[in-house]
Order: sequence, then C-alpha cells, then structure tokens
Amino acid sequence: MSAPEPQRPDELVRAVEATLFAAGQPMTAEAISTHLGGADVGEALAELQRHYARRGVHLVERGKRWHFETAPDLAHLLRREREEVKRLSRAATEVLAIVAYHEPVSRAEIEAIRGVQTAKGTLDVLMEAGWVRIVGRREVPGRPVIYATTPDFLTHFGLASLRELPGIDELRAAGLLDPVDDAQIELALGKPDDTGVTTAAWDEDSAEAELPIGLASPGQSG
Amino acid sequence: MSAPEPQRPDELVRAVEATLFAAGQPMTAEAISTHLGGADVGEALAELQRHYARRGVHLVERGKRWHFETAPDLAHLLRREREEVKRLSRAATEVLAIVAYHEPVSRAEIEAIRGVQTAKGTLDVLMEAGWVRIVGRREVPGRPVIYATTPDFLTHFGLASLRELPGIDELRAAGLLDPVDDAQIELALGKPDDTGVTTAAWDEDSAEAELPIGLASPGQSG
Amino acid sequence: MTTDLSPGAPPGDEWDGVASAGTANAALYLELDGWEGPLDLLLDLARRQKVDLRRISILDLVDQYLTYIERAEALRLELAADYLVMAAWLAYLKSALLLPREEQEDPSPEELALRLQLRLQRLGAMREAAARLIARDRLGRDVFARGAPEGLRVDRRNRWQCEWFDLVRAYGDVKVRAEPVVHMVRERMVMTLDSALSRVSAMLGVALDWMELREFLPPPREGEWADPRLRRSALASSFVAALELARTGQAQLAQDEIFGPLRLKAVRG
Repeated sequence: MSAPEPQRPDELVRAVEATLFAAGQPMTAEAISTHLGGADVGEALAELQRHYARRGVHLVERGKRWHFETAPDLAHLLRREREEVKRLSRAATEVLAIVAYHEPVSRAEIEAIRGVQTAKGTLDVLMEAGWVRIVGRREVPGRPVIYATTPDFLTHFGLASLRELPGIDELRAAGLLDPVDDAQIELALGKPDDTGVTTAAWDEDSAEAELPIGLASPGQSG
Repeated sequence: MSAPEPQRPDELVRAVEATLFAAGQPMTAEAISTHLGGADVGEALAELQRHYARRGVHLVERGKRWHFETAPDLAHLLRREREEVKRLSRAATEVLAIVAYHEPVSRAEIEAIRGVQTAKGTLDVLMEAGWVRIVGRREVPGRPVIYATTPDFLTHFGLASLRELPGIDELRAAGLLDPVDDAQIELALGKPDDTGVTTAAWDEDSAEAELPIGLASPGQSG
Repeated sequence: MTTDLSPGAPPGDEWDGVASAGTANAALYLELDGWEGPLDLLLDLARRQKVDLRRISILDLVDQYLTYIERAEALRLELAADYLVMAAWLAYLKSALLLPREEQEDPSPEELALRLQLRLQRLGAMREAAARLIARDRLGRDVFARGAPEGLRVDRRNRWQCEWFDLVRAYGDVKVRAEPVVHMVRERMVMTLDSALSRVSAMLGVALDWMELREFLPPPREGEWADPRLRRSALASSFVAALELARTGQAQLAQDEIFGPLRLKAVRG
C-alpha cells in the first residue's frame, strides 16, 4: 500500500509488545521488566503507547498495570447486533389476533378461545416484537396478568385503532369464516316446548356473543 | 521517541485490527467481513500484515484464517512460563504426521505405513487436541472412516496450508506419499510350515495378510 | 553390531532384570519396549548402516535383525510374535536372495527386497517429517495468541414480520375452529330426556302391571309424533328414562330374551 515501509522497532520494544500481547492479565512495568531479565521498560512502554495511540488497539495503563485493549471508538465492534427478519408463526399470529380482538385478555382466556394451550414462549415472542404488553392483572382468583396490544402494533399493521379490525360479519362476507359447511357449524339454541319437543334454531346474534370463554356445554342446550 | 509520528491507519484497517485483536479464535476474511458489515477486508489484512511484520506481534494466515501471534524470534523470551502444550507420544506424533502428509487416510493405511497396530487412544488424543477429525468414509469394503487434519492443526503448527508441510514436495517427488493401499508395494508374508521353512505367498486379496502389521503390540513383548 | 541398540532410552520395568543381569556382553542392551514393532526395529537397524535408505544392503539388514533376535532368544527373552514372524520372513527372503533361482517366483525376492526397502523409506520419511513438524514454532509453546482477548459477540435481534391479512385470517381460523364445539343439528326434532322422564314417570305411577316400553311413547296419531325420526328419539329418551328410574329404585325392568320386549313396572314403596 502507499504507507512508507514501517520502521522496525527496537528489540526491547518488540519484546515488551509481545509480552503484553501474550499476557493473560495486565502487567506492571516491574513485572514486565522482571520477565525480560531486568531491562528498563519505561521508554519502551511509552513508545508503544504512542505507536498504538492511533491504531485499532491501544496500550493503556490502569492502576500501574499495562494492557492492550480495543480502541474506545471501536468498542462497538466487540458486540454487534444482527437483525434477523422472522415471520411470526401461525400460533403466534393467532394469539396476536385474539389479543387484538379481545383485549385485555388473560392467557387462560386466550387458551379457551384457541382451544389449545398457548406456550409461554408465544406471548414472549409477541412482547419481544413489541406488539403485546402486560397491562395489569384481572381481579379474579389467581390474579392472572392480562395482555393488550401496543401502539407499535397499530403502527405495524397500519391501523388508526383496533376498531378498524374487521368484525365477524365482515370476516364472513370476505369468506374468512367459510372453511366448514355452515349447516355443520350452526348453533341450535331452541327451548323445549310444552310437548317436550325441542326445535333447533339458528341464532344470528349468537355469533357476536360467542366469546367462547367457558363454552356452554352441549348438555345445557336441552 | 525519535520515531516519526505514526500515520493514522485507514478506519477499515483499524476496525480489522481491533476485530482480530479481540477475537478469541482465528477468523476467515469472510467472517471478519461479515462482522464489519460486509466490507472488503482483503487490502486491510494485507496492510496490517505488512505493518506487523517487523513488530513483536505478527499477523498470520493459517488455513485461510487470520490471527495475531507473537513473533517467533521472541519465543525464547516468552516460552518459559508456559508449558500448556501437550507432549505427544512418539506414536501420536508419527500418526499425526502420517495423517497430515497422506490425508485423507484410514486407520488401516496408517498402520500399513507404521507396521504396527495403532492404539485407539492415539487417534483419540489427536482428535481431542483438535488437530485431526473424521472426514468421511472410504468407499471400499468395510467403509472405513478416514481422517484428515483440521484448521486448528495448521494454526498450531504455523502452517499457511498443508503445502507448507516440511519437505512435502520432495517426499511426493520421491513417491513416498503415494497411496499406501497400492497392492504393488504390499509385502507378502507366509506362515512357517511344519518343516520350519517359511513360504512367501502373495495374496492379492488380502492387504491384512501382508507384512507383520498388527500381530502384537510392542508392549506385549514381555 | 547389535550392542547398544537403543541408546538413552531407559529400560522398561520388565527389562530391569535383564539390564542388570550383567550378562556376557555388558554392552548388550535390549529394549524392545522402545520399538514400535518389527518394522520400526528394522528401520533403526537400517539407519545404523549410515547410508541413504535407498542404498541400504538388505542382506546386511536381514543379518542384523536375525542377530538381534537370536541374542534376545539366547537371553531367553520372550519376543512378541510379530518380531519372530518378521525374523522368519526375513530368513526366507535372505535364502531366496542368495540361492540360485531355477524358476522365477512371482514376486521375485529382489522385488520383495525392494518393497521392504520402500516401506522402510516411507516409515523413515514419516518419522523425519514428524520430528520436523513437532519442532516448528508452535502456537502456545513458541508463539502466543493474545492472552486476554476481549472476544467478539454477535447478538441476534429478531425483527418480527406479520401481515395484516395473516392477522385477520388467523382470527377467522380461530373462530371457525371454536364454533363447532357448540353446534347442534338444525331443526332436528327430539324428545328430551327431561320430558321423557316426566312422561314415563307419570304413566308408571298410574299403571297397575308390567308395561312394555313402547307403550310409554306418545301415540303416533298425534300429529308430529308420526314422524319416524321423532319416534326414534322418543324411544331412545324413554329407554334412558327407564334406566334412570330403575337406578333410582322407582321402577323395575325386565327383558325375557335378547332383543325381546322391555317391560317396566313401578316399585311401590
């Protein structure tokens, strides 16, 4: 490269340089001197310090002990952050949706809605993403923590408020509630008449009211 | 103190210098580049190597990986405190050399060169030291595992690559590194018959029946 | 020729007696522990010829080896089998090399000798290479890496990605999955267990004798009860009601044969 041929340093300077480089701990000038057979290392240390002052590594003295360390302005190189873009898993997306539609909501409530247990890690991921946070505790036995979405959640999904999330009817209209044949999933909530005959009847409103926490058991419908 | 004010190196050079100083392990140029956000570090490495060539610490490349180490001419100053290097047995040293000069090589091939069985522990010692590893299987009957050296082997013995192994060109030219399973060099060994006369019989199929490899270990010669 | 074969190497424990026995030749020093097998011994003997391994005299080498083995046997040392096998083979090689040959064997003794020489060369080369390798400036012995590197750390940070559609779709999936749990079939006319229980119980209270289960069902002439699906429901519910009354001790159940008529009678307290 264009730099002039570097001068070969003094042998003592080289020895001090190598000694400090290989040392497992900071060394006092006396210890270095002893190691090098009693030579006076003061000048060598000063020259090394001057030489390294502009380099990526500095020779520093702390409490009479000398050691090499990374230049302070490059300290950030020692610990780098690498960002990895990851897609939210299906489970995490479902949990996030439930929090958004039902907030504030406890983990037990999320599990009741999803019908499966929610791994603790799933909520952790959503909190790491900055989309869900703990907003308090439900004043019921056990005082479970309850979760809600964050402003970052709205920002990420481009929503002015949670009210902009499509309602159940809109989801249905969009075909997002279609996968199973309607006739198979409709609810019957009829009452027994006096002849003892029960008539099953679809209740349009029940879809709204359906927060299936503590789902009514089929036995109650008789 | 009389030296001219040292030039401040390029920022990338300083960053590479700091990174390699701080790294606990040798790094490839690619790893350094990745760590520094994708910069091309080839020039910086060359400049650093040139800068450090006359100092007490050198920048060296071993098997494509770079690290700083103390200058070899200062070994006499530094050697005294450190006796961390394992002492290798003669057998282990020989096996290591055979692996390095012949790699990849199977245990049977090592034994064919040494003329004795190799204790299992010998290869284990070399693998534990991190100098030898299993790199696959030879696609011959029995599918023996084959061994080769590691980058740490090059680092430890100060070799830029296996081409720098002492005398390797001469040995190759003399045919002394030709594959050891070459049937033409195998010796036939017969069994003494009851008249006490030994008959040599070349067995094409059996490399095992060949020279007195592995009849007994020296230790058994009580 | 065979004296002092392994200078410097201390004898192993099992050789102490021999070494200190002060045998006829005090300089004789046999130490097989020092050899890594017969090939190693041969190589060492070959080196003693102080010539290039390519120019060693195989015949001399064979003699040296055999002398060595003979001396060991004279001292009644127990030699490992491979040393003896090598000795036998070398004796054969020697005789083959010396005797005039009438028919050419394959491989010829000269070729065998050449192979032995090559093997010794190869082993010698590796031994020398090992010595040169081990004498290099080694990291941690002669040269040193930085004693206290700060170390590099890379912290991985995840940036999570999720689309609006995925979110909404996920909610739809949750809804769809949750709903079937509470579904019933539409417009299916049934007789509930409760109504069957009260009907059977009421009729049983006024009955005097055994009655067949079917007699408790509403008569089919009564409008909707003509529907066969509803009749099946009524029969099933009445049967369960009968079982329940029997369980609670209010009724007796009897059936004379499998699939026969099921009869029912009140238990009078």
